[in-house]
Amino acid sequence: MKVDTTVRMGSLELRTPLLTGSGTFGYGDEFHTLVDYRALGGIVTKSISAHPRPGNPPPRICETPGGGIINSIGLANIGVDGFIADKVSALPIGETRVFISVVGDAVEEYVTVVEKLEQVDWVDGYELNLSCPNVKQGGLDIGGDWRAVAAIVREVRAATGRFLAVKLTPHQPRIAPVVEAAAGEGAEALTLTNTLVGMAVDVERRRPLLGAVTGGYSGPPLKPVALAMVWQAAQAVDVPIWASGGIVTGLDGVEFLLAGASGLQLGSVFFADTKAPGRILQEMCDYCERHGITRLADLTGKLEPL
Amino acid sequence: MKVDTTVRMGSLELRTPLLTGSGTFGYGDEFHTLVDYRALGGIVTKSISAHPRPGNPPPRICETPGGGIINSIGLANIGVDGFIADKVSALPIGETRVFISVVGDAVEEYVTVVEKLEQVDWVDGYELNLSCPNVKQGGLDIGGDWRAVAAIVREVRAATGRFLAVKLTPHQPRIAPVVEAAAGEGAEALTLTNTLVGMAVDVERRRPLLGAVTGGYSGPPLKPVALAMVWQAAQAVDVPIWASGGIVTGLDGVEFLLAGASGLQLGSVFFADTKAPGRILQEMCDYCERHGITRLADLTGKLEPL
Amino acid sequence: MSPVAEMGIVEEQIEISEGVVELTVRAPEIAGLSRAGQFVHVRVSTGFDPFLRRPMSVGPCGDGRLKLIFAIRGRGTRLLAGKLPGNTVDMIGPLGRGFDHPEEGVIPLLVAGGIGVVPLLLLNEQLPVGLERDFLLGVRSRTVLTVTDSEIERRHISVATDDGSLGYRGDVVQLLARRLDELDGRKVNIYGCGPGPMLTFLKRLCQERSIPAQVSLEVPMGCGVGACQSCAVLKADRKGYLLVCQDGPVFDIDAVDLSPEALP
Amino acid sequence: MSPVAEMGIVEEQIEISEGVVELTVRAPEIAGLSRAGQFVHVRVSTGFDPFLRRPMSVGPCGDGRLKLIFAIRGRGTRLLAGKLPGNTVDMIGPLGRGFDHPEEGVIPLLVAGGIGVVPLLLLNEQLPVGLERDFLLGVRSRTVLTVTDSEIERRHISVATDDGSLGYRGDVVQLLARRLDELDGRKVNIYGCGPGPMLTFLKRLCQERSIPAQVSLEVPMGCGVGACQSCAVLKADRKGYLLVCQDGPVFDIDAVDLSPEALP
Ligand SMILES: Cc1cc2nc3c(=O)[nH]c(=O)nc-3n(C[C@H](O)[C@H](O)[C@H](O)COP(=O)(O)OP(=O)(O)OC[C@H]3O[C@@H](n4cnc5c(N)ncnc54)[C@H](O)[C@@H]3O)c2cc1C
Ligand SMILES: Cc1cc2nc3c(=O)[nH]c(=O)nc-3n(C[C@H](O)[C@H](O)[C@H](O)COP(=O)(O)OP(=O)(O)OC[C@H]3O[C@@H](n4cnc5c(N)ncnc54)[C@H](O)[C@@H]3O)c2cc1C
Ligand SMILES: Cc1cc2nc3c(=O)[nH]c(=O)nc-3n(C[C@H](O)[C@H](O)[C@H](O)COP(=O)(O)O)c2cc1C
Ligand SMILES: Cc1cc2nc3c(=O)[nH]c(=O)nc-3n(C[C@H](O)[C@H](O)[C@H](O)COP(=O)(O)O)c2cc1C
Ligand code: FES
Ligand code: FES
Repeated sequence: MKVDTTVRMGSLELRTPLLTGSGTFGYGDEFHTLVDYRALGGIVTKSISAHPRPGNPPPRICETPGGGIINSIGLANIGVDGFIADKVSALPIGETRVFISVVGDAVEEYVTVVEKLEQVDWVDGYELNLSCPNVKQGGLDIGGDWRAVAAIVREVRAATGRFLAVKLTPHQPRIAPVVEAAAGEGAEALTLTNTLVGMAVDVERRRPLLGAVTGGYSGPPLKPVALAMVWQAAQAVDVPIWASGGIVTGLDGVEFLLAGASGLQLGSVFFADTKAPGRILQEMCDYCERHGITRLADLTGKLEPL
Repeated sequence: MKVDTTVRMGSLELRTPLLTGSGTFGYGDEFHTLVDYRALGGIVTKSISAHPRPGNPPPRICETPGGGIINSIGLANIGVDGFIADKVSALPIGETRVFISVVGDAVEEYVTVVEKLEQVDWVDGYELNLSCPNVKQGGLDIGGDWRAVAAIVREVRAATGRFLAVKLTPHQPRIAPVVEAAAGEGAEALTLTNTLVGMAVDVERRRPLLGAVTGGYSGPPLKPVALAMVWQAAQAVDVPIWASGGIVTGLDGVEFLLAGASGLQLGSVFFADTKAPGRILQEMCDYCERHGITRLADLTGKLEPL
Repeated sequence: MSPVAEMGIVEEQIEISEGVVELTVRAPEIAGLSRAGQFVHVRVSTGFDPFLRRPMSVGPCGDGRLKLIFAIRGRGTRLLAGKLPGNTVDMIGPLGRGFDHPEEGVIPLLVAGGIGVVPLLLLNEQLPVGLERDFLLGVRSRTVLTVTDSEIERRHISVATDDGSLGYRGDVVQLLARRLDELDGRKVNIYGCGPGPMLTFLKRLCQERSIPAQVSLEVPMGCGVGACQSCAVLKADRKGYLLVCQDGPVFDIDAVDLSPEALP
Repeated sequence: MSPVAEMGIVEEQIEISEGVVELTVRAPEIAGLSRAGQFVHVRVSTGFDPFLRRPMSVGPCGDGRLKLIFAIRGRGTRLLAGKLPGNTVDMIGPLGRGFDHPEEGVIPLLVAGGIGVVPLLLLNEQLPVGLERDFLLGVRSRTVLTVTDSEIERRHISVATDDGSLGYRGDVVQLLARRLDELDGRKVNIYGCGPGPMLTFLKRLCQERSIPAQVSLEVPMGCGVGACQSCAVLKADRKGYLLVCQDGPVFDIDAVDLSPEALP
């Protein structure tokens, strides 16, 4: 039995549900010789802002017991102009779809970045990062308020006809109003979820493990939270959901599909296993074969009531 | 060297910083023959509402890889009248301090419960649960909005002169406005944090592992998030902080003290180790001896910059 | 009523059949206090992953020892199965409410499904010597027996197998129905423990014939002592819940909802 | 420039001194491609806990084999130390920018602190045979040597110990200062690797005497390939960052901030 891995999301068709999580896969070519692009439906780049950002003081990454990691990169990136000028050759254009993650401190910045990217023809779509825990301004302040979310999606929607995804934070008392706001303004996919805010302490030295003290908590411990967000969002809206949070095996992917996701973002897993896309796709196909399922996409939302 | 374990929080002195996390220690006597009360500064009861609540459909608890658990109890409790009538004998009054966790769907319910408890003399104080992820109404809806938090704390503050703690959710884009609201209205301690919303799926049966689908995610994987919340709250306000989230060893306790906590709530750990209070207190004292620290309370907020 | 924390010491570890393990644990305090139907809450990890203890019925006990007999299902039971003689087993117990013994003149019928036999093995030992009784055990096939052949013989256990590979071909509730026919007229009391579908059938049968029964239930647990409300089961009237760790694990069969929806 | 993923096979595991382990790993591809100063990113768990790979300098290599030499610090290195002959080691590499060899007539001075000796052992091998050089190693005490006695002799390594238990009593930068005095006037190029305080001293010395130096830095890493920006170090002008995994791990000593605050 051959399992059909293609997924359709509105106007978009991806050859597999697997995408990369923004910030974990750089500008697309860093893993070049190590990753099998054919297993990926698309990549999402590091978040790009209007101007270059240096990022946070080091150390920027640490581990927590139980398989978690915390990063405090602080959206270090070369800015949209540098990106357009320098990174075209880096992007795996043609090998897979390319979505640009966009970040900003205010509505205007999102629009500026998108407008500049509209000038180049190698972009398949955007993912608006409304949820970074690692910056003082923007990030959670914006993403935490459904009115601000609505405003940004509306303005960006007016600036582009390309595919538009919106990435949200789990630090919301309720996710429904936020996903409804984003969907209502024309978001074509909702990415759930960005990292949790986390922190770790070196008790012997009585110091934080990260230069910025707090950071974004990701990896397997995030999975239960991301699953809940995906499920709650799928109950609230009809827009395709891209899951992000602790996907390291094919069965993790299946959990998210069942909970309602259409796309699956691989993030931290690249730091442990550069062959993750091929392996995870295979593990999901094995699951389908075991259960007599012929299309991966058929799993989406198929959680049965208890 | 003998380490002084007493902690002072405003008008309150506890013989140790250890408290129990609401809902994990019942009405106080269930672990009776198994727990050493002398290691506890106080207990916080299961959350009490104005009327009995049956709770959520089973199963109500499951595990996640990496040492997490998810519960969907749904605030099952006997209601304030039943509590007052039936549970006085259960409460370890005299053995340790007793704080009553109070929950409600609206301001009025919190006030009603507190007013009834004001009539009995064995209560040392209250912890307002403004953060339960397991109920449709109340819970996160209330705790997610700093204005609602302010309103409840204000009304309850007017109804009692007893010690008043307020327990908050990590599902906030920013914790500062919420803790400022609670502190501004007279909260004497802030409990950070309640559980995250979490979910787990049985892929083979394609079903959720919990009857209520989602629940509250606790245990070690919650610790990095709770630490970040404690640290952020300690930066924002001067009110004592009660830490809750993944404390299972003395070094976990030390991490929270360094991050700014004064009290340490033991929750899920009781399900694994009923001797946790004595063990954790000993491990913290050992740490102090190793570092030449004579009072546990001296660790609070002593995180050095990197 | 007063559980203790005890570090048991494994004295023997044997595999009864594929994936079914029996640990003989030296634990004088708990062994001395336990009534059939009660359980111990067992820590499976030395750290906190997996986090929760695992509830296990107290099996045959005496002489300062108790037997834990369990099917390997997931991570926790796999860890427990790895315990070898000399290893410790961190337990709290005995917990919960056990079986009530039958009144004078009433014949106890012990009806077990698979690994549900464990509390009934202890009940069988604790019933007055010489008391007439019947002990029925249903399993899928003789390869997955939860009791050794010699025990089956010694305890006069009647076996039903789904595939007919041993004893009666069919399920244990069908076998019970036959026995009831044979015993027609005599007063009996049923003691049941087994998987969900078996309990559903058992309840139907007991209601049809108005026979009293006590059953032991299995649900995921947190604290094991009545503090956390994790182990709720729906009451028969579906108005509210009972706690398996405190009100049970043994319930009057009429007290709890045993419909398929209630036993996921 | 094109790292590969390779499953190495451990051929030998020895303990060089207490807590310092040397693994000889068969990994023909990476061993064939590596330049001194480059590193491999090693998976320490077969699952995902601990989650991150551990960066390890490529030690002496050739003949399809490379040596990983490391100090046991925490959970990751402890797991790695448990690898025995026949076990696999999941690596990606070679990664990063290695040392540039000295120009004609310039004497390379290899200055190692503790476990920082590893990349310099490979550099020492890759420098043209017969080229004049100096190889200095500082450790706390002879009990925690990071190179075997026989290697010290064979490679003519000059040792400094804080407690004077072997060689020069003092730190390795002081020993270097003496050598520089002896070499007065001759052109040298310093190759350094070691703990933060050593690098701080080394930079001060190099600046005082205007000597060029390349140093290899250690910071926690995520991807190891320049994708995640986890491994940033502050530039010397404190305006922006460089990436250790991509721009380094070997840097011109003047390029990076090596003040104590920058090396927590
Ligand atoms: C009072 C009582 C007595 C029991 N006695 C026995 C016995 O004597 N022999 C025996 O083999 N089994 C017994 N069980 C069931 C046993 O506790 C489970 O099989 C065991 O917990 C599964 O753990 P696991 O890690 O292997 O499985 P996993 O699937 O990894 O378990 C995951 C989680 O679900 C819980 N869980 C899953 N299924 C069950 C279940 N059916 N009952 C309770 N918890 C469950 C576990 O406790 C754990 O928290 C008893 C259960 C109860 C409540
Ligand atoms: C390019 C490079 C080459 C290295 N070469 C060697 C070598 O040849 N031999 C050797 O013994 N060590 C080397 N190190 C340091 C080695 O990577 C760390 O000692 C190791 O990662 C510690 O892991 P742990 O799990 O034992 O310690 P833990 O304390 O448990 O580590 C926790 C986390 O912090 C990170 N971390 C902690 N300290 C360091 C550090 N100093 N550098 C990098 N990451 C750190 C770990 O990667 C891990 O993510 C090198 C580091 C780098 C960057
Ligand atoms: C090192 C690192 C950098 C990240 N940078 C970004 C970013 O720039 N923009 C963004 O939207 N998410 C960023 N994320 C979040 C990831 O894209 C992903 O949503 C998150 O890590 C959860 O998924 P995971 O558990 O699979 O890693 C980053 C995560 C990590 C670990
Ligand atoms: C089974 C269970 C029931 C809980 N019930 C309540 C509750 O009624 N009220 C409340 O404020 N918190 C409740 N909590 C949250 C805990 O008090 C605690 O804040 C949380 O579990 C995090 O701490 P931990 O990781 O130490 O368990 C409950 C937690 C668990 C596991
Ligand atoms: S398991 Fe905690 S109340 Fe039953
Ligand atoms: S470790 Fe990822 S960029 Fe260097």
